[in-house]
Amino acid sequence: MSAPATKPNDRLLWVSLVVLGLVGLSVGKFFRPEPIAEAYVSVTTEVRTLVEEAPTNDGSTPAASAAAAAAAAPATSLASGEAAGQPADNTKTQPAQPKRIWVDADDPAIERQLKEGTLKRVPDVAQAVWDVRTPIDNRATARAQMAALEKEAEKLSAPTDPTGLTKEQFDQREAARMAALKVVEEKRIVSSTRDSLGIWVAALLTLGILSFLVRDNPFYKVVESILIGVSAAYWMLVAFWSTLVPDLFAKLAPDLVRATMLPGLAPSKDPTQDFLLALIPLGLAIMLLWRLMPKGGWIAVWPLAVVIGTFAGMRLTATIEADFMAQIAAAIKPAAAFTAVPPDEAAIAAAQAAGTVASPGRAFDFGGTLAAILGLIGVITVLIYFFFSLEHKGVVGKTARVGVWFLMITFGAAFGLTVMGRMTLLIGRFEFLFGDWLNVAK
Amino acid sequence: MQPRKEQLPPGIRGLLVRLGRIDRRWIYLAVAVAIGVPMLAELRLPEVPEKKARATFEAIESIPEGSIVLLSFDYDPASEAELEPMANAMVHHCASRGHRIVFMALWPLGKQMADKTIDSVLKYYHPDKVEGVDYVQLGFKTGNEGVIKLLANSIDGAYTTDAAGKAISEIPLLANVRSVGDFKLVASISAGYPGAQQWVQYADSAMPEAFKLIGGTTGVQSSQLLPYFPTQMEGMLIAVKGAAEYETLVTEKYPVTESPERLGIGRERMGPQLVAHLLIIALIVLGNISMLAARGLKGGAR
Amino acid sequence: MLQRTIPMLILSASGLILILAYFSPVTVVWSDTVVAWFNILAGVAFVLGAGNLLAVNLEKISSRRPGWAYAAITLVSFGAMLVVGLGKWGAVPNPAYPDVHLAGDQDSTQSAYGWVYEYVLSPLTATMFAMLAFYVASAAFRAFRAKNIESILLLGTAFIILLAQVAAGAFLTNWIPEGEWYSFLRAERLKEIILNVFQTSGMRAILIGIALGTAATSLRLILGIDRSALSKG
Amino acid sequence: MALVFAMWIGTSVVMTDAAVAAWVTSAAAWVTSAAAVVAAPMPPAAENVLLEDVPEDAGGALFVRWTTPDPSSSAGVVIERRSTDAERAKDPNLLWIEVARLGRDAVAMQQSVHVLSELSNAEPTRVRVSIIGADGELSEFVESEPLAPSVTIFSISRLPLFFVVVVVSIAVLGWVVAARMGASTRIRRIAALEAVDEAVGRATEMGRTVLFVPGIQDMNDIQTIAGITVLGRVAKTAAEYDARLEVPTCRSIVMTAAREAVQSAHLAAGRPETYSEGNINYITDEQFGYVAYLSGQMTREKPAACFYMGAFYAESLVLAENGNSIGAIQIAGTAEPSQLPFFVAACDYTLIGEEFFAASAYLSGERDQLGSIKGQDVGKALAVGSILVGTMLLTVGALLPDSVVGSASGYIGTVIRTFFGG
Repeated sequence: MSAPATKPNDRLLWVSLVVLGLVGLSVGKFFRPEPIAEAYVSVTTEVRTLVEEAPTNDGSTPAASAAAAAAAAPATSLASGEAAGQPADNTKTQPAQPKRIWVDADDPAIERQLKEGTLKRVPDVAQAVWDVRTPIDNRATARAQMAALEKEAEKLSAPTDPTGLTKEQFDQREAARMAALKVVEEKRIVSSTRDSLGIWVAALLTLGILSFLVRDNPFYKVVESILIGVSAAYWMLVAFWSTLVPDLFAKLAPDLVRATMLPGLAPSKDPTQDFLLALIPLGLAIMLLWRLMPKGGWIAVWPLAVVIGTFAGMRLTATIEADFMAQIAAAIKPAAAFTAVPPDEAAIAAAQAAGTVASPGRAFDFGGTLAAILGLIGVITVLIYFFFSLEHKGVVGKTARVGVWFLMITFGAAFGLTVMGRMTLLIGRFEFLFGDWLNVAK
Repeated sequence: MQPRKEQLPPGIRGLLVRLGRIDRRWIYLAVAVAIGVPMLAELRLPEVPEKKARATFEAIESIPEGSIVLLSFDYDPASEAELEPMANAMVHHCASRGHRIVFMALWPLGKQMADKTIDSVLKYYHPDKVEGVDYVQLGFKTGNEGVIKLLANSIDGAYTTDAAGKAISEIPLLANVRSVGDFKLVASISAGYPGAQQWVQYADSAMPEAFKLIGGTTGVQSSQLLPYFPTQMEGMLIAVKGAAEYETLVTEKYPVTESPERLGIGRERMGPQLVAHLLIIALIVLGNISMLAARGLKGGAR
Repeated sequence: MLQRTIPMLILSASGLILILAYFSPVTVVWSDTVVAWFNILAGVAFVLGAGNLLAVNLEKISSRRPGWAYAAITLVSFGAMLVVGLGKWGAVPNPAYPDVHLAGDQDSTQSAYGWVYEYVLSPLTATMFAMLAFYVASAAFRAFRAKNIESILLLGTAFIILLAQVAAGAFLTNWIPEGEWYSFLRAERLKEIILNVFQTSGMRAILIGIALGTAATSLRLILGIDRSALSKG
Repeated sequence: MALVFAMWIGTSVVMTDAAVAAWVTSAAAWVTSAAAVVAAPMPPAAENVLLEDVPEDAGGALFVRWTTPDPSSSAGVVIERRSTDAERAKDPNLLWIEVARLGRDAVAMQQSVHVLSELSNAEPTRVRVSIIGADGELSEFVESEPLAPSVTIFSISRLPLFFVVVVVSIAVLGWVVAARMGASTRIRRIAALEAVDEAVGRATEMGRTVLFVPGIQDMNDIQTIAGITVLGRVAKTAAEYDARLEVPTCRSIVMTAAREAVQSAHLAAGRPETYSEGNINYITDEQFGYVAYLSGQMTREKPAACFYMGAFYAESLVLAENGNSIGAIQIAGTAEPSQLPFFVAACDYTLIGEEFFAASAYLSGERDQLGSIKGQDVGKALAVGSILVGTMLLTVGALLPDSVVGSASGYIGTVIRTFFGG
């Protein structure tokens, strides 16, 4: 590949940057002698059992939903009556064979259901041991959590003091303690090579982009190429998983999709209609892709026409309602402002005489009025500036000029407001470089 | 007639003029220093909440405890640094107030953003909250404002399952939520299109009285959202400044004991901001001085 | 006919339908359907994009154009990401349906896809965005020169807002007492005034203009006055 | 008798496990209360249960309203609806279907309301409501009058919008017709548009390329469409000057449209042979991937003229600063208010908001399109007029609050504002 010939002063710049970096790093390490780019994950071990629900008399499968809820969340989701309170029409769906799902064996809700018989264990299927890994983005937090876990375990490992407790009270507490201890022991926090490596990669890529500020260079070109390739693929994947699968494939071949990709997919009320409706976008898409064919590429204009037409229609009403009309309405307000002031003695006396309560007087609010008038002038003059039929000469020209002034103030303000956001972004990246990667800052 | 500039010794003026044409890479270096040094020095400043932050806080306080609120994460990692602080504070606020939270995203990467906040705030400070009952993560849906239009008619029109692939009909929290109108409050934390503006256009204008709308925005968005506050948007948080103020309000009322820094990111980031802003102000001044000097060279300011 | 008139008719028809649908609750579901269609269309259109991406880069490589190696890098990263993403490599099984591999969740960094997202894509995009911090500075330095009234207003406002945005503004103007006629000079008050009086009105007018522009453009398209969008027609 | 009543509840409810539970508990409650009168008392039944149509919808939905006599002792509410004939045809003893079982917050206030959806519009719906007591026992059911959801064909609340849409449309159409009849279509000069030819020409002289960026949104954004139409004109000029025009796009569909536009521009310029698809490419949907490519490309290719026409976000300043650093003529046009400041500050020419939409029409030079621009002005006149009049009336109202004139004009002003949705 052709690396650009770097001019000497550039080489100087490069060297000085690298030297600066190394010096800064070593200084930072002198104060925070902790390893670079360390990442932690918390691992929770769960024992899961395969269960299937016993079919209920009307074929509704509330247990399935309840169990699914339990699999995703702790028991309380069942304890609260809401889980059971599904609208009836949702429970009318009749599955072909009883649904089989893996559930957390230690979940009391599941245990209850196993007792009740709404769920039953699938025979001769061994229990599976699961590791649920959740990355901890902040290393300080990781340490804190580690410490907390140790303290917890320590506390729980001490047996309950039996004094002043009846037998069963004591047993209850002991049981609770053992349960809690089990939970604590199931959770551990370990350092993750995968994520540590990731931090290194991310840091190098970050530096690659920043190097563009010095000049265009091979390092940047490489990073740029990676970014383009990965992001293009990423967006195609997003479209595939979050649109094509649920909104197209799921309609065209629901059973296949449910079997392969979306087991949780709810059965449609009218599969045939969904299928037919899904054919239309499919047809449009094929027309669009027809461009790849040697002949008849013009057909691709038809879907374009649909897209442009529909969204032109949508935008027309939406923008007139939410911007045109709403903004006009917001602009219509009195150009004179008053502030309420307590009624004076005379008024109060008069009111008391009449046996009523004195209404508060009001004072002319100069600032408010001025603001209102300025606001009015602003809106009008800027609108005048936008008039296309009128050449910017004479009175119109002068008014439009005032309009331009308002525009400039508007833009200046927007610019000023933006700086903070932009700086924040850089701060975020620096926090990553200095904190997550080099570990010389919090 | 000689302009006053002529009194300036030519050497200095030449310097000033050259300053005006300085290689922009020196400016870049200055920015890097202005951000990096105070950050490493951990410079902190107090924050005084302004009207918009207070309005936001009040909006969430005013709705009855246990209301269902919709938080739409309409941003991606590119704006994370700016919007994460307010997202964290808002989730902590809603959870502490006892509201039930529905998370969704109009930006594809918004889901990951929401997940991050759920892990670092909701699950961390509120371990008692149960997924499906106290909160639910609907995830991302393509379609920009189209999704909002769908939600305005019916939830299941837009989402058939939640992010975990669980059917909407099986989620207790959503059992009685028919459309976006059934939320007491909708907050869009947005970095652009689609975002708070689309929520105003397609949800709020469709049913203005149904719910309160809050817009958490980046600085650049704020200017075009300001006209919507407070009539169409009851609350508004602008960039890290707004987040820092809001953080102050939230943590005053609902303080957290361990690792409070997660609800202090905004305030933490205001220190480097100060220096950076001063730098830019200095740059503007320098630029103009050198321009005047240059005019002086060319003989008088026109 | 097929290339010119019919697309025009399709455009107008679909436009009018959508306009009417907005006024009738009965037809509101139509607009929703159409929105859903577009998303699918856009999703499938990625085939075009991918095709073009491959074509361009392969051409660069085969013809050994300068920088062809970078094209190769693009292709490799593209292909790799696509494969792991479609196959959900290392995805965390769905607790309820662990035996259905594709139902797994690949957002966490345990899956290849999630890892690439977390440690390649998001740092890259975030950094690219963060470059703006530098560009904002250089733009302010270069463009904010007081050449005429307009530019003076532009940079003056930016100047005040910049001060008011941070503690510096308060520090400089806190000596001004509250409740006096001149206390509007306090930085935070000035900022409020600029934002609520000047910027709000300016923005309002801009929005009204944009709304009209959008509406008129939509009309031009729907009525077939502006056909350049369907250039073939 | 009590037991019988309980049995009746049980059978009449659809057999969800919830209903079964309800049946068991209530049955138990009844048995005990039958045996020993001092058991958990049945909570007071709901009062004035009534159905109400959800206004301005496509039907299928009804409000259920009821009052809870004693919220403090109520844990929730069960709502059941009478099964439709079709449902009874399927299952004869399916009389009532539980449609909602709401928690405490549904009965927290005395006046409560709940929305029922997916109802039949043809057949009147009947519901009954039962309060759940603190201990989970059900009160007696209270039935509502039957009501069928009504379908709204035209939503009255959007009448003002309809009116405005019609006015704007007529204004635009009217001017188009007028233009055809020969009315003047003179439009004020827009500097940015007059600079287009100059910029392309300069690129040709310097033998450098022209870069056109159609924004980062898809074809469903009107701005992108406007950008593409401008591209058509730029491409035509480029074809005439025989300058090389590069159009990297952020969306596949935009790439397709851009190719259409450029190709037909070459045809129009009579140079179909000079058109090459290779200059119009899809890069990536990722905003910043796209920007990374553009920044690199600009510093390497050094285009002499850069056009940014479409929907732009954060990338605006990146592009403008890079373009400036390579000394290109930059012409921007966008309707993203948030990005205008950066384009205005860093570009040579900027089309501000509405100007950008006018541009495509302006550049086309067709009488029809120029006419439609004048139509926009009518809309602005409407805006200016209503704002001025409304403000004036409200001001008078505010100044003379006690006089008839004042209150009258204040009232009219408010009416105008409400018309626009304020």
